[in-house]
Amino acid sequence: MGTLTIGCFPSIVGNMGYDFALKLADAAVSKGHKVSIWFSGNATVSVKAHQKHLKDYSTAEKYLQALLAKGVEICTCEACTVARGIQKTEGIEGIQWNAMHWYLAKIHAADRVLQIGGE
Amino acid sequence: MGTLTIGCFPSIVGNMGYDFALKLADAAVSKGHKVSIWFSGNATVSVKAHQKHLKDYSTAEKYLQALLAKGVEICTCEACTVARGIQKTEGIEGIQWNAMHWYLAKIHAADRVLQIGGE
Amino acid sequence: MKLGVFVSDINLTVDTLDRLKADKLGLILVQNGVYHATSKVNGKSSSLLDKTPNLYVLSEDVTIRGLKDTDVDSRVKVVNYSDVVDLMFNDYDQIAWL
Amino acid sequence: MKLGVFVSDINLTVDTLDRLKADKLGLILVQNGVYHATSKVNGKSSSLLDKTPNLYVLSEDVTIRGLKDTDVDSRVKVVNYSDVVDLMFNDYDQIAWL
Amino acid sequence: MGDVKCAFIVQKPQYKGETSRLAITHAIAYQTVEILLEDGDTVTPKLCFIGEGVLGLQKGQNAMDVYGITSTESHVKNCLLVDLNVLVCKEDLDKYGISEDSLPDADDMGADMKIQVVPFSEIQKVLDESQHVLFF
Amino acid sequence: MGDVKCAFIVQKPQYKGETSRLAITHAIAYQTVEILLEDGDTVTPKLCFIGEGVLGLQKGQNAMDVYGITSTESHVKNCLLVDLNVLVCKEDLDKYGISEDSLPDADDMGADMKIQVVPFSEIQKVLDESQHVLFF
Repeated sequence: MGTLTIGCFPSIVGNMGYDFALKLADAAVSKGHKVSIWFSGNATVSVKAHQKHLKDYSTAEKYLQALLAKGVEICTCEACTVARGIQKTEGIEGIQWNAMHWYLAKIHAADRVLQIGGE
Repeated sequence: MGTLTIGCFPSIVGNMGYDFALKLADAAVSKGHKVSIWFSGNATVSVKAHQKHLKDYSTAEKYLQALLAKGVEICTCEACTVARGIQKTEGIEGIQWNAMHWYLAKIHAADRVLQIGGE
Repeated sequence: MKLGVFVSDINLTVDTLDRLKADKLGLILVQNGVYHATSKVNGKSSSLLDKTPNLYVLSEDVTIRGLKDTDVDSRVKVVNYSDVVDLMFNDYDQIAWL
Repeated sequence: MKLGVFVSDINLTVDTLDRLKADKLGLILVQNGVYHATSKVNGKSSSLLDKTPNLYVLSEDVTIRGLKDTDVDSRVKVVNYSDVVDLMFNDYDQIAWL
Repeated sequence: MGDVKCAFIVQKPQYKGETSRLAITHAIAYQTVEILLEDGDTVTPKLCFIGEGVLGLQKGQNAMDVYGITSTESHVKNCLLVDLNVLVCKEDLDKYGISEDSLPDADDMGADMKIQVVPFSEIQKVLDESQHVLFF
Repeated sequence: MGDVKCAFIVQKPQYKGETSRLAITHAIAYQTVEILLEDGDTVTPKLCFIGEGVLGLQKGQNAMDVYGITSTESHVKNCLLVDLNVLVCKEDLDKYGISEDSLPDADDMGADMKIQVVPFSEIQKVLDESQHVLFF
């Protein structure tokens, strides 16, 4: 079994780059791989707790909680997140907050890295 | 003097479409025009209060407050905002929360409309 | 129709501008659209500059990129945000962002 | 270098793919990249399909667009998310998202 | 002010960002705008798909099962149901090889409106006759 | 695991979204990653600018005054200051008519490193020798 690190930068709702990252992580962890996800840029918005699930809008919270429960490590860029006004106390429980070197450390440990850019 | 309605959909930090909308609004209101701004999609993230101003990251809060003080009407799409986990009580004071027809009503009243798409 | 169009990218991913007909067309180059005014690609100027004589580039978006007004093609007028507001209200009826 | 590349757009705004050299190149078409596999433009197939024999398209991103597996060019293998994970770990050393 | 005509032009594909989809939901909102307007005032949008925007108009979109969101198709059906004019550029359908048969309709919901397949010149007319043009 | 080589490839222009800029700040973070790694483990990024990415490398960027954010130029200078390898594709500089003189340097900050102008074949070598490639 391998180790996959995903860097996800595009923003949450309706941006399919984000949706792709989460579904890929789920597929990988379900096959027994070790998976970590790094959120930077606009994707950090998705760590805010209490997202309302409206059917016209994709939401991240329940998917992130499911991934955490399966053992996926998830970390948000703290600077990006607080710049958007979201404090750690307002975040989804279990998601880590750290600086950019967290991502580089996970890259060091990874067999495969997928960096998804875009907004 | 005229009336300008701006629809702004791209997201906040570092997305220059957003920065453009705010600076254009400021230039217009400073010349005596009446200006309203509608946030939809990812731009709704920018109404969250308590954004930390780090110099490597653009932030919206202080610019929005300055525009409000100059009489610019600003409204965020409520559905888009709560889908991102941001509640009305957590928003910047003075920004309105409404449905999409708010934008259409402001378009009705406008001499000029600028719709900025993109993410 | 007097149409003012904001162009914000180097590579337009839509061909809408090629098809639109307007009695008067203005192009306002902003963000990475400013490169149409400042940069030649393989020595060739952007074909956008041939579309209309009403060409404007946003000064603020030129300087943020380390470019200077002297880099701007002579066909393009350098304007600031305040000028853009006047263009929108005085010179065009409809405004588009492509 | 065995490189697996995700292509997520119809119009690539970068020409990186044209320049990259890889001992083995795989293209995994996802999101709006699936149209390279399903749609001809003016009757012509996407030139991406000539780049390598290792072509894959994500089934989920085909069906969300109202397209069917039968719309997919015969050179392209239809895969799901689980298959993509296997491709990433077994067939390629480096992964890029363009 | 009476009626204000607006052209909503979708020129980018669906299912990447959400802006192309928000174009449709914003256009639909025309039916409730009167609560914010004076008596007799109305907004009349026409929703036009051109360029890569036409790619979002194939029926059978399975968005809820796969990604947990409503499909563009369902939003377009809602437009037809509330009698919004939906126009699609014929040249662009031809360009991408999309047949008129594969466009969504809302017959099953009892809608009278259909998507109108028109040459680009008709969409140009919509632009000409609109007070405001909004590109997505 | 020892050293892990990574190629950070910036292929999109700066000052639209922020991802192209985050590429640079993430590469710089290599200098503090050792606090999270075992002794002897390191990450060595090389930061390469190709295609439209090279447009972000003109000196004299006035971002703080105009838009209130630090410039790409200042981030690139920080890279040079911490001895990060910064490569830029010569063919693309030529394509856009950017002279080597107009590239930023960090001489005023006492940096020894300079931006290296190289043919694309050298950037291909960076890709070949890297364990992981990250495109922005």
